[in-house]
Amino acid sequence: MSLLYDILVAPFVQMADAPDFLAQVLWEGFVSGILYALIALGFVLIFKASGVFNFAQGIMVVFAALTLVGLYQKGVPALLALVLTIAVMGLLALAVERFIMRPLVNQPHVILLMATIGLTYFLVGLGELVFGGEPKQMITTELGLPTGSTEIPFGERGVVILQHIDIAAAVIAILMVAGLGLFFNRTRIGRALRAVADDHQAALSVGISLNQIWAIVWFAAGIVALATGIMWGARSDVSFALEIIALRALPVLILGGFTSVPGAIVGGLIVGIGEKLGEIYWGPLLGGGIESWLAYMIALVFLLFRPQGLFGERIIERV
Amino acid sequence: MTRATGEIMLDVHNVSLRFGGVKAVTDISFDIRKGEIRAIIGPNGAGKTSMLNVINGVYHPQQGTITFKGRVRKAMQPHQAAKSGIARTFQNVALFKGMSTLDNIMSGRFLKMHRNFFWQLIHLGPARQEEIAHRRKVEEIIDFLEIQHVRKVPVGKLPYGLQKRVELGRALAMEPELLLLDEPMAGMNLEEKEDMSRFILDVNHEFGTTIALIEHDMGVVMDLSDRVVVLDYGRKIADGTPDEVKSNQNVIDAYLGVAHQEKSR
Amino acid sequence: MLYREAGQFKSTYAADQAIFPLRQDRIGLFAILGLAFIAVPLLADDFILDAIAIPFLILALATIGLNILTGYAGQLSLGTGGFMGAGAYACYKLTTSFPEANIILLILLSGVFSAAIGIVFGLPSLRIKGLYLAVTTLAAQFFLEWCFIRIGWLYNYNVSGAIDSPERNTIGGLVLTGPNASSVTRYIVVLAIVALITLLAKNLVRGRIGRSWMMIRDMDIAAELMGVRPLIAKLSAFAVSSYICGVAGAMFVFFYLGSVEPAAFSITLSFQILFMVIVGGLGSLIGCYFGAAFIWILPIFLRNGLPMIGIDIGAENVVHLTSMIVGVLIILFLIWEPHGLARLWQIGKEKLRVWPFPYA
Amino acid sequence: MSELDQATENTFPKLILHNALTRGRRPAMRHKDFGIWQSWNWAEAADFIKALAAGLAGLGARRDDKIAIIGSNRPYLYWSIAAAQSLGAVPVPIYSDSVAEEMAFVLEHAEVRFAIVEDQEQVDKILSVEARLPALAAVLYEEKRGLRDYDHKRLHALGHIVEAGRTALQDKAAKAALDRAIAQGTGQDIAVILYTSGTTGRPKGVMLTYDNLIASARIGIAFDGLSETDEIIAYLPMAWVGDHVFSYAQAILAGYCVSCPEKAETIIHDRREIGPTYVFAPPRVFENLLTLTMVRMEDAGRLKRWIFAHFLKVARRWGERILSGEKVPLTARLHYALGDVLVYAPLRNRYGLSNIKVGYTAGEAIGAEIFSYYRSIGVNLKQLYGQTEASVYITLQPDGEIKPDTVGRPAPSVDIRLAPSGEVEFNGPGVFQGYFKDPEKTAEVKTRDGYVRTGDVGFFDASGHLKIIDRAKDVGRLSQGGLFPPKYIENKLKFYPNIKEAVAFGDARDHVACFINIDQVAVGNWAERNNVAHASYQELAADPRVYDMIAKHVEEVNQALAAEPQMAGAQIARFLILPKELDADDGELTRTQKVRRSFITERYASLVKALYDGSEKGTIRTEVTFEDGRKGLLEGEVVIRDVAVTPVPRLEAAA
Repeated sequence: MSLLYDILVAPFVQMADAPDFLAQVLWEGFVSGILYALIALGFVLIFKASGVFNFAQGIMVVFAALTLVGLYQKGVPALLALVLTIAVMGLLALAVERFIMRPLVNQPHVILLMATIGLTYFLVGLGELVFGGEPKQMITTELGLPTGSTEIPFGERGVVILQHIDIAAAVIAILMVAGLGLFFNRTRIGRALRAVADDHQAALSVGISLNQIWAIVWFAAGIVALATGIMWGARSDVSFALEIIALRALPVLILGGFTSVPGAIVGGLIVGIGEKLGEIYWGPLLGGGIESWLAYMIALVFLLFRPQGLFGERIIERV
Repeated sequence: MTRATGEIMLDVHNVSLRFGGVKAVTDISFDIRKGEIRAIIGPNGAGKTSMLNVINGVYHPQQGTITFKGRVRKAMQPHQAAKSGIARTFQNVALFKGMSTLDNIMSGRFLKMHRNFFWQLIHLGPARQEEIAHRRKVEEIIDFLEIQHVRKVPVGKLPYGLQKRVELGRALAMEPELLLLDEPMAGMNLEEKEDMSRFILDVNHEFGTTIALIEHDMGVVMDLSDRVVVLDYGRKIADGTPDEVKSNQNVIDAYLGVAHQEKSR
Repeated sequence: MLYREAGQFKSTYAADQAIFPLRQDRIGLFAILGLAFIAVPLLADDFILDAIAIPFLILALATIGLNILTGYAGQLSLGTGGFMGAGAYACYKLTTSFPEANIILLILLSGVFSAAIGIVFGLPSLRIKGLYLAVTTLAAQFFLEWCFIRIGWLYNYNVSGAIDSPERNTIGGLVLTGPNASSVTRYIVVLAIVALITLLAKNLVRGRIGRSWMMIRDMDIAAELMGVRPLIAKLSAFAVSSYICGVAGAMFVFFYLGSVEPAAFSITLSFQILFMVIVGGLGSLIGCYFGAAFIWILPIFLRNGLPMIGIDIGAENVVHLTSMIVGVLIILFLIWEPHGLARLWQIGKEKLRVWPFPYA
Repeated sequence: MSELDQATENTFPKLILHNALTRGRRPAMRHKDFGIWQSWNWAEAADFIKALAAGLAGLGARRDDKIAIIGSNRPYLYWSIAAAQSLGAVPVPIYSDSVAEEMAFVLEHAEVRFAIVEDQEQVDKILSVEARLPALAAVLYEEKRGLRDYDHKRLHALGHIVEAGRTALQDKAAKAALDRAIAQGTGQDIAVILYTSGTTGRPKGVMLTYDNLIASARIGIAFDGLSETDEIIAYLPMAWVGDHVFSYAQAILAGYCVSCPEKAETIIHDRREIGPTYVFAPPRVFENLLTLTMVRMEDAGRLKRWIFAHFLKVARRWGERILSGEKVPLTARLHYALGDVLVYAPLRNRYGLSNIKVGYTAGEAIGAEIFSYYRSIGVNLKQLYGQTEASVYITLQPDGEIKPDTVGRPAPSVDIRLAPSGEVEFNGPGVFQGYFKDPEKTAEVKTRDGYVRTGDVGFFDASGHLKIIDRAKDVGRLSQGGLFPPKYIENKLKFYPNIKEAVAFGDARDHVACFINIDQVAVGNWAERNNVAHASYQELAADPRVYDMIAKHVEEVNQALAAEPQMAGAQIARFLILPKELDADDGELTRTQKVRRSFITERYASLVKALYDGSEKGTIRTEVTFEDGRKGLLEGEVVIRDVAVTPVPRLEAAA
């Protein structure tokens, strides 16, 4: 009985007791949700345009952040390092298109997935070889990102602490999503990208080759990865431990569907907030650390009822 | 021939099927008699394949009943349909691409094999005898369909016409009472069509299997079948012997329209 | 060329359906078995046995486990490490609870626990397909990993959080596990178990059950219409696969590492096994051995080989470089032969059969 | 094992019963059916034969009835022969691919009372001419498929009759009657009537006695040391004397196992599975195999082609000498051994000839190069010269005396003489009794002193080997008096894989000219590699580049002809490539795929005329039969090409 109480009642009592703390938890869940959404966005971009489940998205995040910090540590000015990192991600996109996508076009999903896992190995080795494996500080201030925090009074006595970098992250994430939205809806290339998701032939008729499209989406995913990397890096350290974050973002995809941008955002928020709530209020019951799988369980249960994801279309099987 | 007057094996009664707002099949009734070859024809999108899918439990109709061998059923799973003696082939060959001809047909014996997991593990004694007994059955089908020379070839490597034949073999391996053929001659050349027609007739003759087939080629349908039901836009517009159907005005209208469209394509 | 088939005819189905219908293959098999059971123990030193042969065999077994699920039944899984861990912890609990019991029996029994867990995590496969399923299997991976860390009961509340293999002897006082077990003994036991399970797995995949897996894999609707029940087919594949993975995991601890922390069964291991399956070839048992050899031995070779050919860049950098090279090789491999080494083997064999002609 | 009593075991039924007693458990026949080699031992075979004989007796079969056997090589059909013989009836195997009309002639002429056939196809053919067969009492079929709804008054499933027979045999009296019938047979009885397809005119029924066949079979068994451990694969028509002797008479006498392939399409595969020790095939089979080899090797990689070419050269140099047991240098032996590992043994394996003890080619002359090729890669291929009228054996090549251009020495106990015209005549134990119901024809062929005219022209060379030049009626003279042996020339041409068939003209003309049929597979492959676009056989045949290629082959043949004193005058001056393939369905080839020369000359008269009037093109207009049986009209122009003739070297006075 007391177990049921612990599960079903106590956490809510706790929430009601300290609403400011709840608000704090929700805010933090919101921020990490946004970052999950960004990682998921990287997946969705690539999956939509090429059907590749890019397992390397997580490592691209790390790799981008590492390159940025590593270059800075080698004496490159911060903004130049940022530009150079963008260039590196561009090169990576071109290389991926030329050496992975092109030769493996039309292979089954699992083969392409394996290839991106191979890419993961490669990037891990390369990153560590060039920049070393030890954790690094993100160059937050040098990039002109805000630090510090603001305390907002909440309720009668409580306060909620908002880290400025978190606010910045939220803003940048929103800007990026909006930018991508504009790009997809308003530009010729963007429309071609959307076409390619539906029908490869249609895309070709727009006059852009599939190869170009792949390079572009990988580059876009690289930029998203860089932004994600900067944000996560600013919140913790830059190291390959961050990779696990990307795995943590996968349930977001299950929730949102592999091809849905809004799904990625909503899914990210659900996972981010749900995870934080679960960890804080229910975690202790299980000995902690449940955020490593909680999101998966949520997603799994969810999938059982809606196999096509939050925003996916219902599949009618034709025989 | 008197086959069309046999007892009723399958009775479709007032069946309607919708996908969301799309009506695939509307209020259709017809029956299939034991031992006959029954054709379901109609222009593209007439709901023929949906009809087959309803019969073998892939789709569950919102309305109507299906009586098979005297037992009324509403919703049934495909594997239950298989168990009750219904087999089928597909419009676009649905073979198991990773397997050989032999294994594909062998897979049709699935329901007839019963040795449990542990016998399977050691693959000796009863499990092996069972495998051998069924291999023999499968070889008889291979012989019947004259595909000995491709026995051990992976089906993916076979030409289309042979793949269709293997698929028929796989369905035959189930020793079905009712065999549903979804466009068995689609995409075949004249010679292959003739071969396939002969096989279908032989199946009907030699094994006494009741057959329901969907086909586009009117000539083939008229030659093969005992009775024909005609669908158009999900509704039944005619039902009867080939001659009756041929002279039915509704059918002529529906088909003339189609013929025009097909020509202009 | 080597295959001279003329005169090898079959007058019974049993002979025709034998695993190795060709005489040359049977000779080759006996040669390999002889080599593995006699020559290797006599000639190989402890390094080769401990660092190469034993882990290679165990990983090959795990690869067979995953291949049954992914290659034969078409259900992609990224949770292999977790299932292996389940077997390992089950075995640890069994052997500490029943210290007198035969350790080999316990190892074979521990697979039953991982099979049960596999069935539970296989349930979603009924509604979820393809990559979605792959992602959900990560749930199993992370959940199990969490259990290994957080549930003290599993490791008997050991302070270190690790499990180790206690000393056990079974056959006439021969020490089979623990620090005092000789490499040769452990090697022979592992080899025997792996060979046996390979044979049983082969029997399964060539029979009714194996066929039902492949039917589901190749065309699930058609399979259902032939009477296959997806529930049973998929769950049986999950069960058999997890059983084999569990046994492999138990052996991983008891015959290879001796003592492990939960991190040993992390997602990295899952990926490693998946690589072995892909490189070896989906849906091929012999490919599992090829894949395991390639993925396991290549890095060892690189680690020891790179400094030898003059690329001396420090021990740590060698690890990084190895990671890069493995990554590149995998991609190259996928481009070159996406059907894996088993396909190459098959092509090579076919070439030898039709030699000197280019095709039959 | 008890010794065979040659005096009493003088019919095949008796010999089979003897086999059932002495080697009852050894395999007698196999048939690849339902995916595996179904096997029957001698005891089972004897059992089936007795049951069928009793069944046939039950249907009213009597002594001297003629029983037609029609179908592919199948154990039960061979046993049907024996069953018929058990009753003292005479089996008449008929070519199963003959059309209804051809079949009707034989059935009618032989006054067949029973027919045992394979399937619906044969039943249909018989029923379609039923009206002309008043003697026909019953037709037995094996495959019931499609026959369910037929009128079964005179139609019986073979299985039912065998069952009926088995039941009947439980009755002692019936069993005794059958035993009596079998015992009644003597060596002088007619064992079989084999209708020869004949290049001209109607088929003739060659009557052979048990003595003929047994004596002849013994010749072969003794000559090559055949025993019960040998393996043979039966795929040539059962109505052909070669198959009858090798797959029936010799198999029963020596007790070896005969295997029947699954289908005609799978013969190469099935042969490889069985790995026969004893092989018999017309040259065409060996030609096709070689063509296939060459075509495939063209597609092989560079290295493989080099290996293949290199070791073929080695084989040409040493192979035959090694096979004949001659002394060769050790280095050559080693070189050849390496080739054996890399090329020859694998090739023999692909051909299914790995276990071959001896192989025979007969029926017509084989190209010397083809013959040498097989010997050089270690296949002990030999030639023999035989005829239906001789129960096969006339001459044989003894080991160590193999020459590609002769057919060997007279077979044991066969005597050969040459008529003044050069025609070969023979006498021996296998000489046939006569043509069934045709004493006139018999008299034409059989001399008063018992010799048989073969109709072939030949001569003995210095070593006593017979060399056949051509059919007596075909060997012509050029208008200047030189010898014109058309087949000899054609065979030289046909050695080239690109040339499938050739028809040479020259009798009473001033030079030789010929029609060529290109090999669609070989030339098609060549065309693909050389980007010669073609939509049809016809286009391919008309392509100037194909003409160039063929012209080169013809020139080479001319060089070879020039090297032989008697043949130098018969070099080919002009040729054309026919726009259609010669086809048995159009009557251009016999059912055994031999050229029907006179028919072709008549049919393509305009082209023959063009060959000799110096024009550069000829016109063709003819009806063709397509694969599906439809007829069509083929017309067009055919280019004629002149070829360089090699100047004849001064002859030595001795020539």
